[in-house]
Amino acid sequence: MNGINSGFGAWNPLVWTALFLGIVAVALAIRALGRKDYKKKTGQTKVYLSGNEEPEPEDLHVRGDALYWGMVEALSGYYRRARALHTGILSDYFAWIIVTLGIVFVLLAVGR
Amino acid sequence: MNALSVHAPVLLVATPLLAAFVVPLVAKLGSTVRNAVVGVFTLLTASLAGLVAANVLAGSGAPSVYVFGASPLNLTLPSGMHVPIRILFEVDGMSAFMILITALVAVAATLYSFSYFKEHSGGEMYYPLLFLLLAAIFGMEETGDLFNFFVFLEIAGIAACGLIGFRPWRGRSQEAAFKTMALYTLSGLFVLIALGLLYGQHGGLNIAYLSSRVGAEMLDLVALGLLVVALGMKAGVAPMHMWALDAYGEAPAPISAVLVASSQASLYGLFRVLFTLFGAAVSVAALGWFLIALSVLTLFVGVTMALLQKDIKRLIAYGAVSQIGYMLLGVGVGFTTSGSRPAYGFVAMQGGIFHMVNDAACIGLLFLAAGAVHRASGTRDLNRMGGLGHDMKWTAALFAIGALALAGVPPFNGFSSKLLIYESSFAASPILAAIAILSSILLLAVFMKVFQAAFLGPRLLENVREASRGMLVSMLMLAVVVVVFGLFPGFFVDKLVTPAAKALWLGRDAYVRAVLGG
Amino acid sequence: MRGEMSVIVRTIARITYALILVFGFYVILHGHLTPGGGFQGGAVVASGFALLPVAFGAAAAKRYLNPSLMRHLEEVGSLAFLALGFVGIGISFFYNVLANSGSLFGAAVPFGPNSGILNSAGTLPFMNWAVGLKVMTGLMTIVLVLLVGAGKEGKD
Amino acid sequence: MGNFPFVVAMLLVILGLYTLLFKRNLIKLVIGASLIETGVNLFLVALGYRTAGIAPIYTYAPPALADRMVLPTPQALTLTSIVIGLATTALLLSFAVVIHRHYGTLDVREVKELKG
Repeated sequence: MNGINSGFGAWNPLVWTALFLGIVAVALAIRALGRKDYKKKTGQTKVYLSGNEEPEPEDLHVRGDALYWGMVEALSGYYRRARALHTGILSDYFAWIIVTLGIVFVLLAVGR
Repeated sequence: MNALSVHAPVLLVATPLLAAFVVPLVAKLGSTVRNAVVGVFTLLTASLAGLVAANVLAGSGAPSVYVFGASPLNLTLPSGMHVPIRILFEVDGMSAFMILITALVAVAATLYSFSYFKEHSGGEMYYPLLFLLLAAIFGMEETGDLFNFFVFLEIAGIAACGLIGFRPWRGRSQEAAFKTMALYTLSGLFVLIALGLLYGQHGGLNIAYLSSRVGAEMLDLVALGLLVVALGMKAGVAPMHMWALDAYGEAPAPISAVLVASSQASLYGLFRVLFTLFGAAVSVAALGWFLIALSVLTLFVGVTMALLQKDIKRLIAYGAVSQIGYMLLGVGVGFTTSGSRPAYGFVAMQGGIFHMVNDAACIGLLFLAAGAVHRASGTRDLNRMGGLGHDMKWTAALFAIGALALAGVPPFNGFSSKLLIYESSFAASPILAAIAILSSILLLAVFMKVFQAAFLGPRLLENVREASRGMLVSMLMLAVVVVVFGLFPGFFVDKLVTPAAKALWLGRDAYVRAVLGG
Repeated sequence: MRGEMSVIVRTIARITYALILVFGFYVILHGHLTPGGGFQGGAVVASGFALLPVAFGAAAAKRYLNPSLMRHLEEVGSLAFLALGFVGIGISFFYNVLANSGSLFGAAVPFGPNSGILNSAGTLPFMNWAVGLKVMTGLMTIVLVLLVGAGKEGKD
Repeated sequence: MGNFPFVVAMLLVILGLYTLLFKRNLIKLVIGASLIETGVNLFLVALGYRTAGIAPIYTYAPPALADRMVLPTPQALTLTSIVIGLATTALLLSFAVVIHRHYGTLDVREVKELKG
């Protein structure tokens, strides 16, 4: 009894891990079939950018903010509002609690 | 049973309390002695926690009672009384489960603190506050008396805020501590009003006694509403989650991990109120669906806002808030269906409860790793980090384990509990499962960002050193829990989670009988 | 704030100081018989201590009331309270082993209204003393710490 | 008259909530929290009160009135709550002092470095 059964499906991590390792082994085997005759640190592995100079690696690092820039931009409407709600003002924190309390009271009164 | 295991429930609270008072006295003898004493007391507390849990789980989670000052110690109703008048501890499967979580986090956090606070003074007040916090959390999880619960809740709040604001030279930590303390005070007073209402109605504050008396009268429902909101706030449920971000983000790293356990203890209190205290009296589907709505909101707000953060600890804090959503979703589905009791309701409970331990281990691991990163790089700003993986290989690997587990990537532990939540919430409503899965995917994206920005890429920071051995060992401890719980979920669900879920889902009558007899 | 106050205040403080302390200790000692107890009596004693920095200035008060000694006495008070809880562990935590035992504070009390028997209530009077010690020293520590803050603000 | 203490307690709680929501000075927020606490304490004490009752202490209690004692439990609860309130108020005020040193202000709208 290693896995768990949710009544809808079963999950056995050991089987999954064995399968995963098997697939990794297959992938490594396929990789081993590839060419080995290229030489590292020679012109064969040099980055070629259409003849342009290769930038320094320090300039190429994708910083934290940049990674999901597109996604944040696409959802900018939501994010603008969500940020506006996180004001950091203590009075607003209190207000949220009172509002939630009010909703709970209404629900309990209606649901009774 | 020998004397030690008979008295283990009370010793579990008394030992950290004793440590909190002894440590300042021995701190005069130098930091080595102090650390040795702290270590001994932590191990003692953890083994007592193990003993309590083993005793309860050996009885498959049936509640056991410890009455203070009574002779014999399980005498709940002295001659002729109908109301239990003494303060008592009542430990059942759910309490035992929570105790184990707290003990796990406590050991990791203390071990980590030894290296984390090496160059700072003030340890003679840090460890007492930490022990006070632990004693209060254990007390909340064990007590069978509502007023006692309130007292422990307040002690936990005061100790936690003392620790959040422990570094007064950081202005932001003071801001976080003030906000947190103000909100804790308000929620504590809500709990107190609810206690007053219940006492005025029924003339007792024992949970089991009240559970046999409460009905659906207006004042009882007002008390229920106050308790739900107050405890939900202390657990960090949206839209009352803002304090959690400030507190987790600004507290010292090991304290953030313990604060997660403290929030979970509040969540435990919420479950206790919903299932045990009001389990028979209230079957308000509207409240259940409201809790599910709150949990989905918590999930969604947590993960989406995490994507924006620049500060690594605040980002993880948002992640921690979103995990509270998963637990509440699982248990909320269970609560909503507790009238009809379909099979998937119990699975949802199992998922939500199993996720508590997984969350404590993953989030704890991430906070500790973030603390190590902060220590090594001198900054918490993700935009200024990069390439830390070159010098901090172990930290990077451990962080990756925590992040993948939190995002629910198999075969780590987060996947097992989330699978139970997905499938059972799908049975309740497919939309819930869709949102839960979407949030998991977003969470993976969030931690991809952290990992890429902090650990990958070329070296951007000079003089970065690997975290010290003590920090690594404590992180490794949590990582081992993450992996083992991930690889053998069936064993832990059987032995730990099912008794806990049964204690909530079906155990109300047993809980009441243990005190009132009959 | 830093200096001492007028001779009237100092004289009155000298007279009332002893009275406040005696009253505080009375409240602690009779905690199991009359309203009050360790916390209330300790707070009264601490307010007596707090009279010193007000009347004679912070520096004089600190010579008389050593902050680190206060802090350690507070620890001792808490440890004593916890130890009293452990005394009953043979039966159950906080079990009152001394009550009705005939020893010190062990006199049996008749049920109903009585004229107060000081030598009763078992471990409770000891607990009152432990709590009283903790509260009087703890509150005084707070006052002394706040005095440090006040001094700094004044120099700015 | 019987409900008068409860009305006063409710008023105090509402006044305190008003202070928490609409006052801007951090010290005033602490006062608001204390107001709520006072209201709750009054509520608890009023719960245990009975008309023309005496203190629940047997020492020198008039025997004729011994069955008219007020409930002691709410008083014990109130006492505990007062002690806890003392601790929280002291902690909040000391944080406010340090916040003033760092931020130079006590305006709740300006103490918001932690946002977003």
